[in-house]
Amino acid sequence: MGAGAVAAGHASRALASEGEGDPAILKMPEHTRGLGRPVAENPYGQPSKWEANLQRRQSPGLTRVPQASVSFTPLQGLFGMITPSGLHFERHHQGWWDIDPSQHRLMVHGLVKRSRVFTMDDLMRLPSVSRIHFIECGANSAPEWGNVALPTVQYTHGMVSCSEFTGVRLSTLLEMCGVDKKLGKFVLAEGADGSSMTRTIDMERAMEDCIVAWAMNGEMLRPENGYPLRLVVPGIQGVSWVKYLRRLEVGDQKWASKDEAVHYIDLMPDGTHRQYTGIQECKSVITTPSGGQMLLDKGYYNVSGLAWSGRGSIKRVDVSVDGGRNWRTARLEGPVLDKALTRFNIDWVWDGQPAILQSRAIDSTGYVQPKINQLRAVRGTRSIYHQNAIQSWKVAENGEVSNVQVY
Amino acid sequence: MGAGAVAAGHASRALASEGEGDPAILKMPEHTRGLGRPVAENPYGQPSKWEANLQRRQSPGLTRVPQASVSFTPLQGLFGMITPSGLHFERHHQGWWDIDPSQHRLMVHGLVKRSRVFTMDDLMRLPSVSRIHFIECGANSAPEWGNVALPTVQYTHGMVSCSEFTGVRLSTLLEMCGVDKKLGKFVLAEGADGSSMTRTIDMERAMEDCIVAWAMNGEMLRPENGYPLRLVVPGIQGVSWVKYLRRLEVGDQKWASKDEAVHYIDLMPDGTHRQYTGIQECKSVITTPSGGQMLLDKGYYNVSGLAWSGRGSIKRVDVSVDGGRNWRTARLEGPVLDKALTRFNIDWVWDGQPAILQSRAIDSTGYVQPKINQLRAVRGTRSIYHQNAIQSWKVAENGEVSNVQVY
Amino acid sequence: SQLALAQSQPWHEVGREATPAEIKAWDIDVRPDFKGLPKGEGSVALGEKVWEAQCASCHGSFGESNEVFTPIVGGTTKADIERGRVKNLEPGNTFPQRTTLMKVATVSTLWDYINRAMPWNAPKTLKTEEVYGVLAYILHLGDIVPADFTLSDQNIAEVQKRMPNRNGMVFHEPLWKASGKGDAKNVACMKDCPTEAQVRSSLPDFARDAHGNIQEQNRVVGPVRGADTTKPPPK
Amino acid sequence: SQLALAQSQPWHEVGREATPAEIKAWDIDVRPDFKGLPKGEGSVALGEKVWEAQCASCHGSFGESNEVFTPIVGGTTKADIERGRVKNLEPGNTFPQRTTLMKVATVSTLWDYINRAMPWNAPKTLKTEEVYGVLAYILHLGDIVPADFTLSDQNIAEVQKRMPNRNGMVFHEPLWKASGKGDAKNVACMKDCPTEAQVRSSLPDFARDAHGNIQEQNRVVGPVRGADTTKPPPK
Ligand code: HEC
Ligand code: HEC
Ligand SMILES: [Ca+2]
Ligand SMILES: [Ca+2]
Ligand SMILES: [Ca+2]
Ligand SMILES: [Ca+2]
Ligand SMILES: [Ca+2]
Ligand SMILES: [Ca+2]
Ligand SMILES: [Co+2]
Ligand SMILES: [Co+2]
Repeated sequence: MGAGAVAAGHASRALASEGEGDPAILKMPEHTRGLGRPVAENPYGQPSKWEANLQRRQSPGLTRVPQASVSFTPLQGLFGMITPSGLHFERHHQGWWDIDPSQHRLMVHGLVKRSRVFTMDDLMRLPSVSRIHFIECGANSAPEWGNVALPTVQYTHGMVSCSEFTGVRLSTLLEMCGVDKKLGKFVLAEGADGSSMTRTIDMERAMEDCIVAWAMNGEMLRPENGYPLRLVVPGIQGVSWVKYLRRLEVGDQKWASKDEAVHYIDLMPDGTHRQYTGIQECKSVITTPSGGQMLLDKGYYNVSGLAWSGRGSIKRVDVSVDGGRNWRTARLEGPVLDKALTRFNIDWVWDGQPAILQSRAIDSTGYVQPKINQLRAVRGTRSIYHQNAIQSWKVAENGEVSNVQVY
Repeated sequence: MGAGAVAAGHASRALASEGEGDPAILKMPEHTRGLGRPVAENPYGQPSKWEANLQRRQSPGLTRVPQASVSFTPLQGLFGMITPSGLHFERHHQGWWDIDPSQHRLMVHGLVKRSRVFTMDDLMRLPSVSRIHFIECGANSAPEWGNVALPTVQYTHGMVSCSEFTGVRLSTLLEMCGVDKKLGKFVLAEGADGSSMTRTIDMERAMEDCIVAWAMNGEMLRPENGYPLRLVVPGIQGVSWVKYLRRLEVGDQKWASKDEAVHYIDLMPDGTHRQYTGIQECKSVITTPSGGQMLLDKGYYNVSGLAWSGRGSIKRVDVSVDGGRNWRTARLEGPVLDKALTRFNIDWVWDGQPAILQSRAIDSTGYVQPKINQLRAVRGTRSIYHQNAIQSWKVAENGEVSNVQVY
Repeated sequence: SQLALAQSQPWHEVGREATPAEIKAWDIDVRPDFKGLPKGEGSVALGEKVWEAQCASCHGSFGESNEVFTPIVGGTTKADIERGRVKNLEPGNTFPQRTTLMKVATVSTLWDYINRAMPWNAPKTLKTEEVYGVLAYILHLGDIVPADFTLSDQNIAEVQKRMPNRNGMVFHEPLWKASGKGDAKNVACMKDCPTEAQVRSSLPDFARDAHGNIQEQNRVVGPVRGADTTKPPPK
Repeated sequence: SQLALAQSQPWHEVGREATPAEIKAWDIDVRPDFKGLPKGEGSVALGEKVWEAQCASCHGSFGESNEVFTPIVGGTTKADIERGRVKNLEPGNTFPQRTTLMKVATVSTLWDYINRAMPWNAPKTLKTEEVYGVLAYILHLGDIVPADFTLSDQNIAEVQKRMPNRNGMVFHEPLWKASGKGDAKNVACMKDCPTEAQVRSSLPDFARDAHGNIQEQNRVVGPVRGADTTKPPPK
């Protein structure tokens, strides 16, 4: 998996002093007695070497080739609402590229008065907006429609990230081109990579809050996330956020592209598929403590997690420590934004007994995140996409946390 | 300066098609005809190679040794409000370290009922908050109290960054230790590095919004920014945001530490120094276009910049293109947060004539960012710190932008 | 008017008109109504040659390979072709895979996708007749067209009428529009809520370290550590 | 009570009591009122030895070096010591540097800082008497104490009364408290505002590429490029 992992058992925890006191205090460390390293040694900075365990990882067996695959964000070790760009999840269908931005073009055509070509120079001159939004793969949590399959939150929920995006509103571009507002009901977005990913966006949404973005978290997009241009479709599954965006066509029908007609379709119990189910509905997950982690001790914990909704903002998150019988409302860390991750925190005192932790988010439309059995009652267990059920983590007596389903 | 710079003159701009059309469109690029790179090739992702020009840089001659120095954030190429952590400015007094977090301790003592020691394990268990705040070095823009000295916004304003910080509120820690609220008027914060930076924080502020933070932009702090623990003192100059935080002492007097008694003191025209001037007052700067940049063409531009205030949030930003005679109000990109950077944007059509661009921020207290002559009228030209004057950029007829003072 | 635009949207002139040749070069998508489909044709025989040379290494000679991707062909029947619904998708059926032909409702999707993205390692290198041909071959493997068939822009609409799952798609608007309502219902009960007592599913033992040792995927400090999953799970 | 705390602040017991030895090990700060100053003494003569061995390489034999940092000594006079204000900080004076002794009001600051941070490449290695001594030597270089002086915790308060800039500090509360008001005043004029016509200061020609070629410090695309500052500035 690349970078070397740092091994450290929980035995290494240095809690109490012995005798006179803690050697880490009484014996001055090298860094208190020496001269450190110069500024700009890293012109572009890196995380601490002690953080090497937190990295993007593949889920073995999930896909067969690494260029049509996924790497997952290590949510178990992250904080706040912003996802570090270096740990943003990846989903490629035909590999990623580092495209020369001076050679990249965006074409807008179809049901418009004037078809237009834009260079990056052109686009970056246009009136821009900056917005914080989550992006979630439609297949996030997919392996668990039926039974528990995955050990940690990195693999169960790690295809979601949240970043500040900067770009020009899609509506600005469409208006510049004289979009036909009567006949033009849909926009096709197409990428420049080998897969030339194509996705249909409905016009209402296109005119509302989509962004043709070049920047993510203050700098240009990362190559893995579509450098130099990506469509941001707030609230909609990641596959619609077309990377390496090169073309926008306005049309009067949906396109039924491969990833709208063979994948990203949801198999229902009756054998039909729901097509064009883009919305990422309200969802939440506790990230600390979560599957595969060990509580070090009884006593107080700050239980922390993330909540989001593709239909608006998070209104409330409740947390249960008894498998859903009783709930308390968590603190939300602001700013609580539209279609953005929201960090929640709640106090918990662990008495050393087995416990089952769950979080349940409610969004601004009043929708309550469902239990897995409630989802299954409508959609069965085979629909792959849009699995937004309440996640349960079981805490064993020895402090180990594991993935379970309870409802 | 480390990474190799990418050379590209503005001559390389590919604007128009010739004949049939643009070869970048008619000739399919390699990335449209091939298979790209696998997921998790970079377990921790990096910016595009095309972005190598944007890096932290030193200002030659500013300091004499690189471990007691500064590297500046390339604001001329950034977007939105979040600063990428890899480009966060650096200010070290005795070099930076990558400290083993399992050996790091925080001690709280002095006028408290119980002196306490915390491991990182302990701290990270405590109730945490996540907040987006700017940090600005008190000496940002210092070289320009008198005359123009620096070519670009990286060097004039590049000691400001904005990140999401996660940690435990300082008030939580102080309350746990039974802080003496009557006698305890100040808190000393001390770092674990060689300089063991010490700064006095007043109790009112300590109890209000300070954070003992371990995370920045979703991951642990970077080593250059104090891994594994840093004090966040919203609105106050960066030197008070003690890195490698190891000790908090509650006391009844200010400490007059070296960086409160020899530096970070403001020389006034009468020869006295103002001591303990921590607040970073309301300030703004246009980042695009800015010094050292070339406009490629006449016509429309989205003039973009940043505004912030150590006393609250940004209420309004006005922009002038005629050296301050006439002003228009810019759009603010939300969320507009307390003591955080706020991105502003405004439309401008350049007619090819010389122009002088300025921005002027107003904060929630009603304070209006001053002109440099208004600042000088009170403080003279020798006070080094807290230079928050309106910045002027001159656009020459050939499109080149340069740093000037006009008032 | 242009003048009014120049004032209210002064960025209106940024960019430039696309040339017809440029639009032609990039406007490659093919829609379900076959808008965008170039004129042309290709036989099953030609397709078989293309397939063996350029596709079979990944997808298997009969589109059945599971090596690089789920199989393209398989799981459909004559009855499905009649009905336009694939029986193997219905409850109770145990066909092990969901192949492409079982799912896809629109033949245009395949034409478009093969043309834009296949072969995977050399996308957009097929000639138009090769795309017709190889698609004809795939359709033939699924018994949708006969061995001597030549697929063309003229007859593709007829072929569409034989797609095994052509009636299998439902447009569920509430999950397309932001203003829609979710289909699953929960209530925000706070106290003594109805729950089943027992754990209904737990991580299978074999999955415990199938993703590596989780200890090495967690921070070395903090309120928790990664569990050493090389050791057996707790009771 | 503890019970109430345990309920309202259940995290109250996280962490542990610090031991006296631990506090002693880390509580090294020395305040202006000399709280924290350890007992001890050191002579100018001892200090000179320490200085020559461990400080002069960076700060110069007389604390005058500009090599790694602004000079520590210089710019103060007997009259300053009398008055407690440094003349060279006042308007009209042209002393080229602001040395440490010109600025610092509190002798505790120097004791504390030398003890915690110097020598720069080996901080916290000086013995207490060495800190007293080397500080005595610095003060002697500034004519604040005589050559035969021994600085100690007993007489340091007397020395404080001779610090050349001891009356030079002003506490300006509005820039310490978030609730304070700024001292510079501007108004948010929007139209025909009073301005001077001409540019009052421009980037000097020598500064144009003193930071390297700015072209290489800007993105290769976007609304602007970096100017090639190896070429002369525009007229
Ligand atoms: C080097 C391997 C490789 C070769 C050669 C190749 N393919 Fe593929 N094919 C793939 C992969 C991998 C995918 C899945 C891509 C993705 O995840 O989007 C795929 C997907 C497909 C699909 C869509 C299947 C689905 O259910 O999504 C079709 C149809 C297809 N290929 C046809 C072809 C044809 C026709 C050729 C030859 C002209 C070809 N392939 C050559 C690897 C290959
Ligand atoms: C290897 C170089 C080096 C050595 C040796 C060294 N210093 Fe320093 N000294 C510095 C630097 C660099 C600074 C500025 C540090 C900063 O920016 O915070 C400094 C700062 C100081 C200051 C504060 C000056 C001011 O105005 O901030 C004093 C006092 C001082 N040194 C005294 C000493 C003494 C006493 C010794 C020997 C015991 C010593 N130094 C040895 C490099 C050195
Ligand atoms: Ca797919
Ligand atoms: Ca300093
Ligand atoms: Ca143009
Ligand atoms: Ca088309
Ligand atoms: Ca404890
Ligand atoms: Ca003390
Ligand atoms: Co969907
Ligand atoms: Co100050």
